[in-house]
Amino acid sequence: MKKIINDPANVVTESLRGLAAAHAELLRVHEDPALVVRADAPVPDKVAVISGGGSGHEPLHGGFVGPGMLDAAVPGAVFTSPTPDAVQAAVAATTGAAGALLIVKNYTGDVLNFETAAELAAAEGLEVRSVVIDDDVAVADSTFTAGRRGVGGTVPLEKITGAAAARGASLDEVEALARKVIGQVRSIGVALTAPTVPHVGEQSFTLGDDEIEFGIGIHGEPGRERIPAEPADALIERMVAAVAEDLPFAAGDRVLLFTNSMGGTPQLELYLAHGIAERRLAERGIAVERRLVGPYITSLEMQGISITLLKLDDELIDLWDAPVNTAALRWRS
Amino acid sequence: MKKIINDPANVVTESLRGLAAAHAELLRVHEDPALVVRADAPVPDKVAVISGGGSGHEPLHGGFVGPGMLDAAVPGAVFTSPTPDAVQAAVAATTGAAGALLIVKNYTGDVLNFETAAELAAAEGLEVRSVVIDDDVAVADSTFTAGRRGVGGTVPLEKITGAAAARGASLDEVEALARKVIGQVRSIGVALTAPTVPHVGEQSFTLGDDEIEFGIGIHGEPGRERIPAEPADALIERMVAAVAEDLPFAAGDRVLLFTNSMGGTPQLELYLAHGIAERRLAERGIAVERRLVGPYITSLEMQGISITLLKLDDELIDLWDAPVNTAALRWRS
Amino acid sequence: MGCTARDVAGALRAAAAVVAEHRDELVELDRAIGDADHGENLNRGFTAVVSTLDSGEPETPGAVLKAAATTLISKVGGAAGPLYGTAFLRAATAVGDASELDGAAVVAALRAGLAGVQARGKAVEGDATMVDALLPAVAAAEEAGGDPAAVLAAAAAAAEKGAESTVPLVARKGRASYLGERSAGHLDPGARSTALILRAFADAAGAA
Amino acid sequence: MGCTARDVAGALRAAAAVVAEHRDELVELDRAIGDADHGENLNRGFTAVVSTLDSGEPETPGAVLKAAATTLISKVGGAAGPLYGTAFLRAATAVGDASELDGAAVVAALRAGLAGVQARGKAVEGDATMVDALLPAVAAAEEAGGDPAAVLAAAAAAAEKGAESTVPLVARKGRASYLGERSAGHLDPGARSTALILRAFADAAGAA
Ligand SMILES: Nc1ncnc2c1ncn2[C@@H]1O[C@H](COP(=O)(O)OP(=O)(O)O)[C@@H](O)[C@H]1O
Ligand SMILES: Nc1ncnc2c1ncn2[C@@H]1O[C@H](COP(=O)(O)OP(=O)(O)O)[C@@H](O)[C@H]1O
Ligand SMILES: [Mg+2]
Ligand SMILES: [Mg+2]
Ligand SMILES: [Mg+2]
Ligand SMILES: [Mg+2]
Repeated sequence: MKKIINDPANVVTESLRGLAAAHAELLRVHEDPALVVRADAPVPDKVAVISGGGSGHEPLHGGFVGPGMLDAAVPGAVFTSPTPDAVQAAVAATTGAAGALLIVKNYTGDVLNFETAAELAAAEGLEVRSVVIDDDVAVADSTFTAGRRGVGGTVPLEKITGAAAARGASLDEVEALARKVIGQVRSIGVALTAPTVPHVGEQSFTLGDDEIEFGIGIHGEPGRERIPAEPADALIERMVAAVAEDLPFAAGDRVLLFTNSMGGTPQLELYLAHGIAERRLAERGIAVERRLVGPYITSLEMQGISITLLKLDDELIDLWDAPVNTAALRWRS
Repeated sequence: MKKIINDPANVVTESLRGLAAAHAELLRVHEDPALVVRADAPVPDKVAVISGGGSGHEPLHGGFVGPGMLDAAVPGAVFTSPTPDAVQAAVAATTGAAGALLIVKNYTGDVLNFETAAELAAAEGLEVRSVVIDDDVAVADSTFTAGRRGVGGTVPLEKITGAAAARGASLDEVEALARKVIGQVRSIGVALTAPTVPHVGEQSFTLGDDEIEFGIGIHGEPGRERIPAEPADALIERMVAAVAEDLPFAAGDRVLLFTNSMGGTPQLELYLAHGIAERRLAERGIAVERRLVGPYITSLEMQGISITLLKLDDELIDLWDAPVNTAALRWRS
Repeated sequence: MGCTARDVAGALRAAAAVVAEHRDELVELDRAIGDADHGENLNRGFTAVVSTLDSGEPETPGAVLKAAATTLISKVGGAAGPLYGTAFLRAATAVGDASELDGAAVVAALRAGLAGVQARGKAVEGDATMVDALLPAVAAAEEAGGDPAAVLAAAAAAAEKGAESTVPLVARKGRASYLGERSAGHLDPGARSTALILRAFADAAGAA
Repeated sequence: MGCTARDVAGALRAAAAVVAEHRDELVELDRAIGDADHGENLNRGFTAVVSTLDSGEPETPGAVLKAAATTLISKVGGAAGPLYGTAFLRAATAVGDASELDGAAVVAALRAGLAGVQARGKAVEGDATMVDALLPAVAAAEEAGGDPAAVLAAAAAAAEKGAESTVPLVARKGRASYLGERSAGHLDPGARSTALILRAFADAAGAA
């Protein structure tokens, strides 16, 4: 393993220091427990929108802290969900009478730790709700299992709920909106290489030079299926089909297309993939009305991409377009 | 080689299609010759700011096309400077009576091709100037050689000249400003892994698991020196020292610190590196007044970072802070 | 012979040593079907438990278990943190403020721990989780009876067999479930850590 | 015997075939000390030259050389594009509108090409560039005299030796110069391609 780090045990803390130094006008960080909080928190009379999860997916979530998006992010150790006391500290730092919405990606660890935190917060008289995002079509959906993972859909979910909260929506409204987004967003990911977790020091899985992990998550866990490497046209069609046929997205639907780099894929390839996805959706009569292209929910240095589709309507478009000012997403502000 | 591409010969064109689809409100692309041009070009009475170079460094330069930065970008084949006719087409698409400034990174190919283009443009009665940026302290500076490469300093150079042009500065003023920036910006890069050029199919160089290329460029050419891998603290100190001692930057200087990912380095490591650089500069009494952290001038999927310092004054800070609205850099707009 | 607070703390220290020793193995098991952090997470947590104990051992077995529980909850993270944390918390509640635990109390603590894990994680036998180690451990402990050492020895042996039983299973809970059929053929890391911890407890109780 | 436009076009087609054949070798040489594109760039350019010729061969040697020059300039990019492009452009100007080139005209064309490369690139002998192949080639061509085939054969042989001479040199121009001392021990890709192209010209002239 070769990484630009000192002691693997301190990677998250040291990285947060750099984040704080780089974006002092947007956010503050706290080291123990690790937190990223809006510089102007708590924002009076506003529903706090809080998310978190294991580190290694940057800019998710700390890069989305700021006006129009998150009030706080709670970074766990690399690929490890944060503990309840950290989540609870984020709630305490940001939440007033308007309450807080916790955005939780569907992993057993995240769900359990955030659940406990919500109980702790409720015990202190704060109104805290949580929603669980589970948009990964690679995983079979079933109540007998852990269910689908939360992946790319988390980014538009945080943007849209953050925008509603910024406009003064109530906790009921923000929660309902979040559930609406979760109901109509779907994603799929692929990996060309594996990430290396600093405290492990070896790649999370090994892929041959002619193999792709199809249906990969964001934690270096192997994907659903290993397929032979194939040209971009075929691979993107396979991804678009998996996502579009799941909800399903149909001709006439208006969508946000989010083409995400898993970290190590160069922009040259990412935009190439995005262009193909646009054409494949056009062929299906699905209207791409908004797009996001970049590394927004990553898996360390893993090469690969994910494709997320969110069904849009005027309300969601309006909230997507609303001003946002964070380290990683910024417009109209 | 495993990449999300179809035919390696079409990578640039296909990627431009995705860029155009993703950012139609900002830019248009032309395929042959390959160009990226502001959607509203030509902007009347404004000096056009144009740059270009080999592809594979995205978001440089196409991601910087838009209000407040570049009027056009000219992408060559991967790691290959574009041809004069392409540059000339970019000039034709963007340049009016106010003239154009060409921002050229100091590589023999770029210099020769842009030089020829400027001659062609002049022959058509357009007023075109060029500046050559050569900020890489890894290369010995000498008039008997090709001189220093243009690397990270290109990004603030394009931002600042673009801002001046947007405010209506004359070609003389924009050119003088560009030369001022070039005179006080310095960079150094390191690589932990090598990039793989699509048409080559193999890594540009091979590094052992305990080796780092110090003084790397952005084209997969080997660095100046191969050093043993070392902890981030030591590596960043080595980089900061190389840059700070070159100009030199001294106690009391105000600077922009630009911590750049070469493409494959995860944000977790990048911010960690940035945090260390901030501390090292503080120890030297150098005041970091502005910062930029992210993958802005890359070398495909190469893992590594570069550190750029630009000496600031009130004029440069004001221009740095001015509104910019491009795919990759966006604020106050 | 009953277990004092001292004994329980000693057993936890023994478990911490075993977890440290097997950190890499647990990481490796988790790397195959998960995200390669189980050994790191538990090791961070049990190291913190030792620190907690070092800074003052509580006076009853229940209080020691509760201190371990809250430390694990705030230091482990991931799925294992809340699950192990809940197990120790429920075990603490089950033993109340008794100053010594006899075999029956240990059985009750184990039973409460299992109930806590299942309440939180909703896993049943055969889902390929730590439940597949803990559930047979509790059954064996109940059946064995006797003093704490005997109870824990039976639990540890059953947990080891139970952990092995996860190998052929297709995971239905936890991160391994994302792999579907590809999860079969692997030892579940949480089941393995449960067996390791119970063995450490049994050895500590036997030596006491 | 002189070279007609037809012969010059044939020589360029022969050069294109040689460049295609050696594409990977040139990429490999450039990978070692540069950016691994020289073979790809030249191959793209000479493939385009063949297309240009296919769509109608100009009627004089000078016009053929000029068509090649503009095609190379607009298709090769990098350092080699303007350098080879300028070389062919200057060569075209040197031969004027003669309908056949004798040996002296070929020498003049080579001399003009070298002057063009040096005017653009500012490299002198020993900088480890294509100049190290072209400069001795011109000298040998001048000394040899005779018909085009003889002139080109001398030029090609000298270029091959000249290219080899770059191996021990520390590059002072082009991308390899960034390596400093590390550039020594490598054959310069542009010098190698110059030798290959001149050899293709010589063979074509010899066979004509
Ligand atoms: N729902 C569940 N019920 C019981 N045990 C579970 C459940 N989910 C996961 N586990 C256990 O947790 C272990 C993984 O722990 P760990 O790797 O620390 O957490 P994470 O999966 O969040 O990375 C699994 O091997 C399994 O034994
Ligand atoms: N200033 C120069 N003068 C003469 N030849 C040069 C000069 N700079 C570079 N070259 C030649 O160009 C070759 C590299 O061409 P190529 O790889 O196509 O361009 P680039 O270096 O832009 O990638 C070198 O091997 C060298 O022979
Ligand atoms: Mg985990
Ligand atoms: Mg090149
Ligand atoms: Mg795990
Ligand atoms: Mg080259």
